[in-house]
Formats: sequence, structure tokens, C-alpha cells
Amino acid sequence: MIINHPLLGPRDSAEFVYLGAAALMDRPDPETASAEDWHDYAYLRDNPAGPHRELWFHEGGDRSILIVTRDTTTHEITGVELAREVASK
Amino acid sequence: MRYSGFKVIKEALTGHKGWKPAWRDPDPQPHYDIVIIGGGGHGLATAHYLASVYGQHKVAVIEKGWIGGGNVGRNTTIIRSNYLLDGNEPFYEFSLKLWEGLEQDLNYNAMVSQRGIMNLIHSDAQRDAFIRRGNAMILNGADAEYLDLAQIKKEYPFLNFDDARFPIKGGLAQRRGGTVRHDAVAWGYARAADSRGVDIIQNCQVTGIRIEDGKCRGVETSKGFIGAGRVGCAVAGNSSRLMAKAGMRLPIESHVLQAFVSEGLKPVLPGVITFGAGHFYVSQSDKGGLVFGGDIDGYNSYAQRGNLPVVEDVCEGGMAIMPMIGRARLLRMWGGIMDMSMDGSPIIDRTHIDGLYFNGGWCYGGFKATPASGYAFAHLLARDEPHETATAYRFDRFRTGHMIDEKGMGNQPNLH
Amino acid sequence: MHDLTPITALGGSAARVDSVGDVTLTEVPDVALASVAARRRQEAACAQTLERLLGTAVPLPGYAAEGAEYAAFWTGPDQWMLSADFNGYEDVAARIKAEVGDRASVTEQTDAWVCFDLVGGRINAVLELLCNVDLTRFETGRATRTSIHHLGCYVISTNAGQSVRILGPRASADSLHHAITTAMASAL
Amino acid sequence: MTQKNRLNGGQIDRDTTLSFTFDGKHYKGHPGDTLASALLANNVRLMGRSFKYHRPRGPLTAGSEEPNAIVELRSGARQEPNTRATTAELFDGLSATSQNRWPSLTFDAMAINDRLSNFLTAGFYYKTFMWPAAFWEKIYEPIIRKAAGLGSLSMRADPDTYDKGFRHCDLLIIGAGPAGLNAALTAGRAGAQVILADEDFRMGGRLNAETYSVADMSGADWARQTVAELATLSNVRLMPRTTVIGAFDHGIYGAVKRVSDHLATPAAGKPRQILWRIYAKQTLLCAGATERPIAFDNNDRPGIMLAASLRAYATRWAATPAQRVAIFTNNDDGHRTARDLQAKGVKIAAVIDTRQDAARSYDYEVLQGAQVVDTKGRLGLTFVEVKQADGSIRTVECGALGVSGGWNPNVHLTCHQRGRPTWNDSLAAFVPGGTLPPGMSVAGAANGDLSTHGALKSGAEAARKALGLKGRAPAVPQAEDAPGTQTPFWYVEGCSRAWLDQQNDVTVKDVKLSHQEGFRSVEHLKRYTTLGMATDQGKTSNIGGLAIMAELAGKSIPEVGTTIFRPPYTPTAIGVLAGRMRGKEFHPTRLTPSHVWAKERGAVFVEVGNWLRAQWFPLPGETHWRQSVDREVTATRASVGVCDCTTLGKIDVQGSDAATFLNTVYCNGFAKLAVGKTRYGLMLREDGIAMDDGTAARLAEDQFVVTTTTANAGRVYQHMEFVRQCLMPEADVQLISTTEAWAQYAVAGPNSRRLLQKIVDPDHDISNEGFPFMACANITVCGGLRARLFRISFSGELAFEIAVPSRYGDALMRRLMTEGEEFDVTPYGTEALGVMRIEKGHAAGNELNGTTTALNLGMGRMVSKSKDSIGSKLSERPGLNEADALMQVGLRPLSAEDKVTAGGHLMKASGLVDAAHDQGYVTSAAYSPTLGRMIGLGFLKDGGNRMGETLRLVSPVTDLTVEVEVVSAHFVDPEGERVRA
Repeated sequence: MIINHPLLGPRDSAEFVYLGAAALMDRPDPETASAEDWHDYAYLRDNPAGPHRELWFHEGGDRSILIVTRDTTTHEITGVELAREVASK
Repeated sequence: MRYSGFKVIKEALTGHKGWKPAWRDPDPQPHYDIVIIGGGGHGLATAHYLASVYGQHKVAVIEKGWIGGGNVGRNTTIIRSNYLLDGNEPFYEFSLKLWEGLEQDLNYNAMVSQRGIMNLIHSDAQRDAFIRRGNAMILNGADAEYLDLAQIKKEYPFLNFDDARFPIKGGLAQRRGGTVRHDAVAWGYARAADSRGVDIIQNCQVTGIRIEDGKCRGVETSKGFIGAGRVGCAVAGNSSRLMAKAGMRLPIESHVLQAFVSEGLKPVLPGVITFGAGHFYVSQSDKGGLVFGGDIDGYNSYAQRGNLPVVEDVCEGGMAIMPMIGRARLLRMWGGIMDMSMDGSPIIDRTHIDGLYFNGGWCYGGFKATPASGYAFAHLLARDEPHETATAYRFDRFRTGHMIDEKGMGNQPNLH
Repeated sequence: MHDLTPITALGGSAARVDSVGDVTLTEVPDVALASVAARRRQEAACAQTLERLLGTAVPLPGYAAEGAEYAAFWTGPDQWMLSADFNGYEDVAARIKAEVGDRASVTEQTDAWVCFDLVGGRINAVLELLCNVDLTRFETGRATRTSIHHLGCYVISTNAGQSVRILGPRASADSLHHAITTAMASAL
Repeated sequence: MTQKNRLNGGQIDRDTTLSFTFDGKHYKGHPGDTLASALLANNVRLMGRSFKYHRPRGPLTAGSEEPNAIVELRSGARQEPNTRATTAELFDGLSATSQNRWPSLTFDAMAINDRLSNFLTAGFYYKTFMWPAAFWEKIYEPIIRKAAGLGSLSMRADPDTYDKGFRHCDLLIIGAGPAGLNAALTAGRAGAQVILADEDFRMGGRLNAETYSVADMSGADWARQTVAELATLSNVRLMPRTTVIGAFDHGIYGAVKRVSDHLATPAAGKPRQILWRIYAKQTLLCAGATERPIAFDNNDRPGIMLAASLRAYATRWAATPAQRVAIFTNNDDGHRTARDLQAKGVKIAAVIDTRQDAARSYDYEVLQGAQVVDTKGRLGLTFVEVKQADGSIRTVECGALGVSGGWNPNVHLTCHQRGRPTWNDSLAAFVPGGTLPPGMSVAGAANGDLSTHGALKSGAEAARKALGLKGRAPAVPQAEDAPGTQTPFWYVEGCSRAWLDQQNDVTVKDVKLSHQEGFRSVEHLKRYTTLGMATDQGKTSNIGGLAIMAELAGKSIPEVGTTIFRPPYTPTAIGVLAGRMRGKEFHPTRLTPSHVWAKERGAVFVEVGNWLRAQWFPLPGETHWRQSVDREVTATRASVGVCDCTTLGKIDVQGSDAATFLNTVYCNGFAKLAVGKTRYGLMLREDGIAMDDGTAARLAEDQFVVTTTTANAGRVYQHMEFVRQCLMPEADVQLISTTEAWAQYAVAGPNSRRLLQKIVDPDHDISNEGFPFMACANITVCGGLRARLFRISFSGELAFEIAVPSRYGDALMRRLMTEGEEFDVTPYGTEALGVMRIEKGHAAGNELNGTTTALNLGMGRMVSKSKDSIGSKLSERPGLNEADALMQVGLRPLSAEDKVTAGGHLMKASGLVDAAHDQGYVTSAAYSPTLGRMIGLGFLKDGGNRMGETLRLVSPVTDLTVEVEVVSAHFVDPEGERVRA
């Protein structure tokens, strides 16, 4: 697969390490979250057949973590963002 | 219709006029005691044991395509019970015992071939871990054997002992492990279940799960509503899609696992061999093809196809440990959807919805589990309590912290 | 002055040179390297300082820049690798830290890498066997991180189609050298 | 042996003669020949045996779709099973052997299966071999396995090398027939970066096999001229002998270049083959079409082949299987074969045309509305039996029969991303349709454009479209433009032993049985009969099987479906997919800064991940590794030892929020760590399980140097980046690995300080007061070299770790050795390191196994409740905090002679020994020279409260049972006085 890196352009997905669903960025608030919240965060996944927001770490590149929107049925990629920029919004 | 030596000879001499369809092609009845969603190995095995062991005969298996078209028809056919943890080992050993009696049980030859499985060891730490595993297997009543380098050289002279990057230090063997003709497993279970009155309904897509006041009443399908006292889901890689229809999120991700077969070759491999310092395992089919595989591609996918990097990774492992296969040719590669769970172990459990039961999270170990999975799921569906070998396979183990994590990789499915 | 004698990444006392046909691979030990990463909310200030040090604009993603004293290539968001001649700049990290102060984090990287120059008319025939770089568009001044035989390397186009500089992990210098020289023998 | 069936003309170099052998017999051929064309020219039709019935077989085709003529090519370690004679380029000295026969090709004892064919029908395995139960394993299966397979491996390592590479282009054109060549010409002249790949060694495709003209010259000449022009364009890369094996995601294609397969052996340094990963913005598939056979009884004898292949042998290779041939066709293309062969002086016995209204010819006899119903000839065709329009049977003598049932577009690559082809009624064939791989378009015969003119035209148009070229399209060279409609004719009425899949021996009869038994979907048909599963992947057989199943099921062919084609397009050597990554180059090797020195010292090395580390340093006279290791441990504890610990991961953590950051990734606190101090840290995964441990040294207010275990360095760095970028995006933290930048050595033992004081420059006070336990500092050594010093200890002794830039690591080690002579300094390796850490009870990889918690490790109290850190919340789950949770303990055998085995399980002193009574397990074990016995570390249920209890350590798999006492894990210096000395 080819991931269109926002800074570096098209890069082979083999340069990346897959970290899982982008929902991993939504870590529960340690002050307020319940045990159930932590369970759901750590263990439950939407796992959609279709567009999926997921994290790819550019381990063999610039070490950015990207949020890639990819269709799990066709592998078509429709969006790529820098995770740190999205997170700091 | 029973298969027998006499029958085979008679048909051969009379032009094979007498063979009947292996299973019927019935229209769905309005209501069944138990409806199983998924005409794969696990679903069909569940139906067989429901009918043959638990006396359930008003049973239907609903398959969206053709039976056996899922992972049971696209795996590397390995059976083994070489697990480490108490939650797993008794279950897989139970499965291996069922494999050993399968032909007679089904009156169908699925070519169970116990030519052994051998895990290669390449470091001291790996040896420590495999010895712990081997001991766990024996303490659970399974067989395990530690092989030193000399034994391995004797039994597997074609491995790379000359210039290995990670030299072979030993191996853990399970002689009762082996391979099975995978398609025949689906067909054998289907035929046996059908002969006991189970309706196998192909090309019937489940479009919804009907739930009324917290109870599951049946399934909406492309062939209309089918009522059911209990509904069991056994759809492997499609578990999340199906259970979403019941409003459930699962501790499962769907990933693609590729598998490979070479051109037919004269027999060279005694059994299954797994490379401990790379992603490669291999066996040889009764037709002579080297059947091999490696790691999952590592990203969520329902596409049933993978990409080159993993193909290369697997072949690199193969050449590293078995450099004689360099001139053998890869004939075909394919991909299956693996229901990768959060700790690498399966789930066979009730759901919070009365009458709705779930079987999934098999990762890439589903094939070897087929008989026990069917048996345990049948037990759960018939008795509404877990089978003794499957008590650990609960949904709530992640809530309580009782994960069954053979690989120690934690809640990252693509690492299991 | 200390009295410890260095060895090269390939373990020798002198730089290694290999030639096949008109292509030459040279180990380059005399490169001092320092990573410079802008502090959060200091990105602009950091870039300004570097611009001053380089005497030219800081390289954009995928590019390198040549200054009088220092050269630099982009390694990540608001992060660059600066290089200088080892002789006279062995303390490159300290020097740059003195310039950027709290505007950036500076880390000595000199001996984290082995450096090779690959020079000759047919280097692209060698490179296409080693790394996934689009050589039809690898103009002079391009710099990219890429994998060579499972080793994360930086490849810098110092003269398109004529010469590249390759930085690889120092501990794997032998493996990288083997990969490049076998590719040279195969392609040339 | 003369080339009896060599015709005139052809594209072979008659000035050069090549000798080769087949089954030991010597033959002659010419450059340009394939093994098959040369054998045919030498009047050899019999080249192989079928898989199941061992029927005699000759070539069915002249290309890579060949199911029959497959041989073992070359000998010795280069033996190459299942090689298509139809694509193997002839070279001088080539040797080939027939396969899957015994004792010989002409007499094959296994042909008995053919007589037993009534028993060996589709699926017969599943119904039998079950009685008695025990017999399957012992008797039946071994027999079946003996018969399995086609060719055989040499059982020796492949002596050749393979390369892998990357190429990028704007347009990848697959296939260099008329469509591909004209497309390349169009795109090349427009200046695009073009790659033209073709599996053949001569570009031109069918143009090389036909006699008709293109642009007033022969098609072959036009192809040659076009290739010559393309070769002059710097933006066009020609890749002959290159098979595109797969279409992968986002325009990535796998292509295998056969660099040396046409040579006796590869030239020095050159690979046998290269796997090119081609990154194409656009792709144009011009793969042509494959002729399809007609099924009739005994349609598999040597001499029976596809009509267009017969024509190709005559036209391109000047070879014919026989001097007297017949044609069986349902279309005009069969007549073209008759004309071309006749023009070469081959006698046309008859053209049997299924069409009542077939055009007559004055040059040869045409039997209209006739069909071939049977054939004769044991090892090769002698007669065909023809049922004529009036029903009468006529026997036609011939040594070869060309069969033409129309053409199937080669849609394979369009299906590699699971797109399914669509049925075209006027062609009665599947054509590319539905969803093509993104960026792919199709032209020429592959797209159903069967005429030469159509191919040339569509090729150029498709190239212009793919590249978005504007302006007037160039003129299309004149060429034949026969109408492209086909009327289906799949099989001869009433046939039974009529072969569909010739290699796997799947006949019309098998398909009927499959239908009868309910295996009616295409997937079931394929799996039950093995139709299309042979090495040709059903290229010539799938459609025929589908057509028959469709008729039996009363459905249309598209309703029955099509089997989906998967990569690779043709079988691909496993070696080329591995490339150079084999042997010692399987993974890169990482060497430590002291490697050269350690080698001189005669160290024994061990693989630790990709690192190569000194395991121990044997001295003269030491005959067993234990002697060396015991000495290293004893000497270190007695005086001073040095160990290269560069391999530990080192991460430079800087920024004003560095402390806050570490406070989050470590479960214990780091906010208040003073500058100049080091602290042990335990890192949890978010699920509360221990991930890694190490130390963090605070070198400045805003700088820490973090160490990780060797094994987890990569994963810890990745985890930190996740926390930094995804969870703490606003934090001012910068991370970079410095593992390889610094040579780091542990200097351990009571004399370690005295040794270091000789090296550390005097202005740095490293006395116990000036530099206490867990201190760290930037210092200088040996007269001004920048260095880092950490007072940390893995061995339990007074110890330091000293780091200098890697290039000076070799010199520093040598200096430590010379300066240390007065203390009998001892270098020690990973074994001694391991022994000392076990003696000290430090957890390592075996304890941090991915399932253990801080509690298990006896560090439960380290998990700070006063702050949030990764994993702290989920570590509170009940299952991870049970009363009898596993706790790390020390294990001491009651008898000093007894062995302790890592991986052993722990059982109570008495009672049952089984899984139900498991108390825990041993994680690490070693012989402790300090204690004079083996000792172990392990996890024991409620271990903290069972000190002094006697247990049984059982390891049935290594046949061991010993009694051990539960003791503290800190065997040596439990109070930790030495490290503070």
C-alpha cells in the first residue's frame, strides 16, 4: 500500500508500523473515567467493514504518527493527517 | 447414504450412478430451536455435535455464500495442541482428540495426518519458554518432546545448519500434531449434520438479528425471517459486522492473513515445521504442494487479500531456514479474514442478549480448534452453560483482568 | 587533548574504498552530526537560528541544504540533522547548542551513523536494487529516509545520478557495506 | 539425431547449433528455440505424464499456460522441478528430465491408475480408506503420499542468488504484443516514464507467431522495428523475460526478471532472477488472450495441441509435431493454422469444422459440421475418429491435431484485487469488467479486441487516455481486422473421458459427478475435482469446466460464476521472493563497539536480537564454557570486570516537559528526580502489564537519558512516540535514539572505582561521597574526551557504566584492560552478566514476559497512586491482584548437586503432579559460582508468604524432578551494601 504522507508525499506502507484504531488517542480522563470506560477504551473496537481511522507510525521515515482513513474492504485511502496536529486541536 | 468400501466398488463398476448429493439444499423453515449463523467449519461442527451429541435436531445452519467458503477453505490445515496456558491447553487437546476420531465419527475421510509438528528453537530464552510450554502440555495430558540439535539434524537434514543467521539450538515437537484436508472438514461435518436432519441453508445472508424486549427471537435473512429459540454466531472474521446488528462492539479486530502453496513436489517434509526466528511455517499436502504461511499483514482488513511485503517476509523466513526451496515455485497465494482478539484467545460465551450466543476471536488458530469449538459451542447452546474445556473463553475476562495471552503482547490484536 | 585512537564504523583505522566499474563506494568517517529538534512553540525561532548557522533557508521535508560551515537535512517535523567536518567540529553538538539555546534540543549523533559516498555514472542501477526511492525524480538536494536491506538509512542526492551520500546505523555498518557492494557487483 | 520436424523460416538462429539432452538422449536445436520447440523439431512429442492417471502427454500450448510439458530442468543443486518446456529457453548444454513417472517416460508403471480410473474419480479419497480406522495412517496415506507431487527438489541449498529492487514509472505496460508495443510507442514518444514488461524473451507476442503483415511488413518485423525505436528512448525501459506476477494495492506490481535462466549458470556476482516492485501511477494490461480447447474423448494425447500454438511452433520456431496434421475448430482461426502450416509444406489431413456453413477451401479438405469423437495412439497421436455431419464415422490419420475453440482474454491481473470479470456474449468469454485495480486499464485481446488492428488501435488509445494526452491520435498501422465474434463450442456431445484439466486429470465425467453430488458452485467444483488447481492455474481448463457445470445446472456461465484468479500470474521461484535475505544476511547484524577487540580476545559470540554479543571469553585451558563463565563471575565479584552493554536501548529525552513526560510513561515517579541522579523505572502497557524496565538519568533540568532492555528498545521508543504525539501533543518533549552513538561499558566489582579513577579525568570526583550510588554526570576521560558516567549496578556489586562516542569504544576497552591489569581486570560476557543478575534477583526478559505485573515482580508498591501513568488504572483489575497472585521468588535446590531448569513447573512437596496443581514456574536458572550450586528465579502463587517452603520442580519434557526451597530472589548481598560501597 502507499500512504500519502502530509509532509513527504507517497510512501510505501512498509515504512510504517500499524498501531491500531485512531480511537486509541481518546484516552479516558483519569480523573473522571469509570472502570467500564477504561475497559471499552482498551478492549472494544468498532472494527468496521468500510472507512476506518487508524494510526500508522512512520518508523522507517520521519517518525510521525499519521491518522489514515482507509477502507478495510478495498484498502482505498481517503485521508491522511498528522496525529499530533489533530490531537492538539 | 453411508460410504463404505463396498459402496465405492459397486459405484465404480456401475458408472457412479448411485451417488447422491452430500447434503440437501432445503428451504428455510419458519422456526428452529437453534439457528447457527455461519456455514464454516465451526458452524457446521456445532450443528453436527448438536445433533449427534446433544440430541438437537431442529437446527439450521445459515450461510451467506457456499459452505466452507470462509477460513476453513483457505487455511494452512495444521492441527496441534501445543499451548502454554491453562485456559487454552485442555481445550486444544480436547480438539486434537476429536480430530483423531473424526473419520469414524463422520464416515468421511478428511485425511487427518498426524505426521507431527516441530517448533524450532534459536535462543536460550526461547528454549526456556518452550520447555515451560512443553511441560504445560504434558501436565495437561498432551504429548510434547524436546529435541536437541542432533535429533533435529537427524530428522530434518534439509534445514539450514550451515550458515544460519540464527542457528538452530533445539526444538519442541508434538508428534500427534499434523494436518487435515481442510475442505473435507466442512463437507464432512455438513454431510453428517445433514444426515441427522440439520438444515444447511446456503446463499442466505443474515440482514438483521431480531431482538424483542432483550430477547433474541431469530434472524432476518435474504430468504425472510427465520425464528429461533437460540441463535449462535460463528462467523469468524465477520464477527464484528454481524454482532453490530445486535448493537454489540467486540474485543476483536479483523485482519488479513495470507497463505501460500507451491507447485506439487515429490514428498520432502515429514510434518509441520515452524521457524522460531522468523515468520515461516510449512507442511506438505498429500498432493505434494508445500503449504506455508507466516505473520498477518498487520492492518485491519476485510479484503481477503494481502500485499507483497508479507509475501517477501514469509519467503525470506523460508529461505533462511530451508534454502532448498529456492527453486520451488510459489503457485498460489490467498488471504483470509482473521478475527484477532485482544489477547489472542477465543470467546465462546453468552451475550448480554438472552438467547444470543457468540463464538469467535479465533485469530489465526481457528482451524485446529474446529471440532472442540463446535463441541463446546453446541454444549453452550444446548445446555446454556460453558463446556468444561472452554470455561475461560468469556467476554468479561478483559473486564476482570483474566486475559489468556499466550504471546504476552497485550491489547494489540495485530501482535498476537 | 585525549589520547584515545578512534576506529571507523567498519572497524578499520582507515576509511574503506570499494570500486566496481566506474562506481566507487567510500566510507566517510570525518563527518560530525547533531540532531536539532525545535522546542514546542519555539519552531520559528529555532528555524531562524538554523538559517543563520546554515547561511541558507532550512531544508524543507525531503530536502537537504549546504552551508559554508554546516550542512543539514530534514529528519522530521521541526527536526533536522546538521553535519560538519569532524576535524574541527567534533564538538558539533555543544557548538550548536550554544547557538540555539532553549529554542531547540540538540543531540550528538556523530557516532550513531556510518556514512558512505556512492559515486559514479551508474549509481542509479545500484540504488534501485537497494532502496525504494523514485530515482526518476531524485534531484540534487533531495534527502530521504529509506530502508536498505531492513536497515533504516538516510539517502541524500548530492549530484543527481552521479553521487549520493548514505547514512546507515553504525552498528550495522558491515551489513550495509555488504548490501551495497553486492548490489554493485550485481548491477554493474 | 536430425531435426526431422524442423521447417523452413522461423525466428531461430540456424547458424548456431545448441546441444541439449532430454532423459539422457542428445538433441540439437538453435538459439531462439524453447525446449519444447526443439524437442518437437526433433520429432519428440512425448514430454510428460499427467498427475493422477499418468497419461502420456505432449505440449498443449506454446506458452506459460502449458499444463502438460513440464520437466525437471538442469541437475544437481540447480535442479528445477515442474519447468515448462514451452517457455524454457534453449541454451547449449541444457539438460532436462521427465518427471512423475517410473521407471521411464515411455513405460510408466503408475499408468495402472489409468486402468483404475473408475475408482479414482473426483473426491474418491473422502469416501474411502477409512476401514479399519488404524489403516489410514499406517497404510493408505503413505501410499498416497508416495504417489504425490510432480517434480522433485534437489534437497540441496539453492546455489544461485536473487536480487530485489524498486522501479517507478508513469505508465507500466504489461505485455509487448501489438497492443502493448503500440501503447509504449505512443507513451514513449510523449515523453512519459514508461516500463514495458513482457514474459517472453522476444517481444512481439502473437506478432512473432503470425504470418500476416503490419504496415506493409511482416508482423514480426514491425515488432522488431518498434522495439528498436523504443530502445532509443531514454524514458522507456524495456523489460523482456519479465513476468508481472501480481497487482497489489495502490499501483504496486510484482515483476520477476529472469536474468540468467537462459544461461548455463549465472555470471559471477549476477543473480538468477530479480524481483522488481514496480510503482506505477497508471498501468495498461496488454496480456493478450489464450486459446481454449474443445473437450472430446481422449483429447489429451501427445500431438494434440491448441491450433494457434501449432501455428506458433511452425511460424516462429519452424517446428511441427508431425508432417501430417489435422485441425479441429469451431472458428476461422483454425483455418489460418491450416493455411500457415500448409505453406510450410506440412500436409493437412483435414480441417474438421463444427460449423455446417464453414468456408470450403481448395487447398485442403474441410469436413463441415463434423466433430472429433475419439483419438488413437498410445504414446502419441496416430488417428482421430471424426463423426461427420451425416453421422458417419471417418478415421483420419495424423500425427498432430490442432484444436481451436476460440479465445479467452487474459484477465488474470484484473482479478488480483478481487474484481470479477464480466461475461461477454458476442465473444462467449469473460472480459475485464467490474472493478479493475485502481489505475489499471486494459487493451488489445486482453480486453476482447481480438484483431491485430483492434489491438494496435486500442493500445494507442488506452495509453493516451491513461496519460491524459491531448491532440490528434497518430495513425494506426494497417493490419488484419477480422471480426471478433465467437460462437461457443465447449465439448463434443456424449464425451466422457474428455480432459478439461489435463495436468490434474479432471474430465467431463468428473464435473458431472461433482454436480451429481451437490458440489455445484464454482468454488465447490474447483475444490472437489481439483479443476484449475494445477501448475497452470486452470488457464486452459476453467472455462470448459464452468460451461459444462452451467449446462448441467441449467444456468448461464456467469450465473455459475468464475473462479477468481490470484497472484502469482505464473508460478514464481520462492528464492526470488526472498532475494538476498537468506543465510547470514537474513537479518542485518549489529556489532558492538568492542567487537573487533572481543574477536581478538577469542570471545564466543551469541545472537541477541540482531546484535552479536560476547557470550564469554575463554582462556587457554578452559575446555567447558562453565569454566569461563564461573571465572568471569568470580573475578568480577572479587575485583573488577568489564562488560559491553552498548546494546541496551538509549533514548535521549529532552524538553521543558521531559520530567512530566517520564512521569506519565513510567509507573513510578520522576518529576522530583534531581539533576545528576539516576532512577530505576518500570514501564507498564496501558493494560497494566509490565512492558519494560530500565533507568532514567537526569543530566540536566530538561534532559534525561533513558535506557531500555536490549530486546524492547524499538517498542519502547515507539510507545514513547505514541504518548508524545497522540496523548501529550502540547508537551515540550523531543525524543531521539542514541543507542549506537555511545559505546557503553559496565565496570563492576569492588575495584571498579579504583580502575575508573585511572581513566576519568581528575577534575571529576567519583568518590562515594562525590559520586554516590545512582549518580550520573557528563565527564571527560583520558585527557579530555567527552564521556558519560552512571553509577548503576546490574551485578549487585559496586559498579559504574561509562559511555564514550562509539568510535573511541575500541580504544577505551583496550585502555580499561591495560589500566586494569593491576586489579586483574576481567572482561565478561552475557552469560556471566546473566548469572550475576540472577544471583542479585534482577528481573530481565524471562521475567518481563508480557504477562507479568508490577505485583508479580514484587514492585507492586512502585505503581504510584498519586499520579496518572500509562497502565496504572487497568493494573487495578481484580484478576491482576488476586490474593494468591504469582510473586517472584528465588529457588534453591535442597541438594547442591541438583539441577534447576528454567521452564520447569512448581508443585507442592507432595500430592498430584498435574496442571490442576501447578504452583508456578521457573523463569531463569543458572549455576552460581558464588553459592556453589544452581539457583533459579521463578513465579510462585502467593510466593511472598512461602519463604522456606519446599517444592518440587518438575520438568517432564526434560525428564527432571528436584526438590527446591523457596528463598528470597536476592541471593547475593540482599541488603544492597556492596552497590553503595
